Amino acid sequence: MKATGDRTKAPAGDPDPCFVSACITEEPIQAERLLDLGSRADGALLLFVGRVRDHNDGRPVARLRYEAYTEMAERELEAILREAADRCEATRIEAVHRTGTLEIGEASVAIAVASPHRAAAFEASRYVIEEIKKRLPVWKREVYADGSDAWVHAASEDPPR
Amino acid sequence: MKATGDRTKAPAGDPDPCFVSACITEEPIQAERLLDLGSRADGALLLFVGRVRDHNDGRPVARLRYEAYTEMAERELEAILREAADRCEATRIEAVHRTGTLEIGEASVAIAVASPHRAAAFEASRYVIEEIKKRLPVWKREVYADGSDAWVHAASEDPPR
Amino acid sequence: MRLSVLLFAHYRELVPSPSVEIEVRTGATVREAIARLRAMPGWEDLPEEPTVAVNREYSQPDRELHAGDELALIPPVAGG
Amino acid sequence: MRLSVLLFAHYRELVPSPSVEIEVRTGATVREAIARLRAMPGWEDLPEEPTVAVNREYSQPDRELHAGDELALIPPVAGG
Repeated sequence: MKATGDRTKAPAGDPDPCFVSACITEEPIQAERLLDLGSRADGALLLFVGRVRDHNDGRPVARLRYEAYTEMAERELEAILREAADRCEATRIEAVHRTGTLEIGEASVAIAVASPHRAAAFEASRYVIEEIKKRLPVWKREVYADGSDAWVHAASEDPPR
Repeated sequence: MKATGDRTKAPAGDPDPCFVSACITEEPIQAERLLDLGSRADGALLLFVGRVRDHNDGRPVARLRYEAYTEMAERELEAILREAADRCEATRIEAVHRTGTLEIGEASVAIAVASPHRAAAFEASRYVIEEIKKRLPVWKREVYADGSDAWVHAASEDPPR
Repeated sequence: MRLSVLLFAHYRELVPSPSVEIEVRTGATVREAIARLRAMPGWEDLPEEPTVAVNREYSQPDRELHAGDELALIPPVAGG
Repeated sequence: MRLSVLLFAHYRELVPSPSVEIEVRTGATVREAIARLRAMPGWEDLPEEPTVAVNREYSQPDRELHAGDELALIPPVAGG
């Protein structure tokens, strides 16, 4: 899918506004590309990568399948990034969430924050991942070694009646 | 300089102990190499990169020169990583601090934490960078556009009498 | 008036189709639209008050709908 | 007994040499070694109680030294 949001580089002479970029994609996430985020004024870069683990709740997992309400997820992800930027004074935030089938070790989500100072980068990064877990319309299905599978229910949510 | 500390991969069948790697080096930091840290059990990877900013306290900076008490700094950095691992239940931590002359935008420090869960990764990463700023025997000299330079004194420290 | 309704993840497994068009009275609320859905044969297993999005934005049950709105039923999310 | 002393960063600019060997009494403390250093011509500008490391580990002023120890004077650090 296309990236939504603004440029990741500020125009010359206007270093203040935060530029965010949100993307939901079926393509593998290239986290190393996010290491270039930010400008010469950004002394801190924090990159969070969520990866598929080989187990969950003690049960071995063979792979995951992510489904998204893509159009809404991109919009919601961009809203989360803007909130993080407003709260934390980060200057650049880029986030990518993957959909489709992911093997163990593949990145499901990557969040990069560039900021003049480290405190803002840590706060913004943590805010974004916590809000993603609460609000992003994305669902995952665990596939087990025996070929069976099941939707993952977030522990903090009440199951629908 | 050589990397100190242990393997970054746990031996098969023994996923619990934390393995740390601390390095002080004159070579450019290749942060993207740290994205591979961790095992199939580590669902979270957090990479912090500190970069040389083009200004400090409102004054334009042309470049930085880092000096270290290298032998002690590697030992101290490894101690910090072990403390972070003990406090935060992270499973792999690798940190590199650069010395010598650094241009604007170059990485002065990189800290990677891999962990089964994200909370531990955020806590460990923040602990490591804060302790580095307090304890690592490393000093930086700012070089300004006009060629003059000055040692940077950490704001939180009392100047020596 | 006509609405399109989208279902995702495990909600899809409760009903015969992942999307449907329904007819509701002009000015109907989200709550009324859900009740209309649950009255259709095979759709009884949907929750009474699911989280919903209208036109790709989280919305409350008493929100009024308009012709052509896209109503989505959002199961508990599990991204990240 | 003999000790080697290392200086770093701005402490180097206060004294004639970035490292020096000094002779102190057996069982001397860090504090005594610093006083001995500051008594040398050209070394008066060193602080009275700098942060120190002995054998690459942060140490207190009353720590006893041993022959061959490496004493380092550590200015306020500024890494990261």
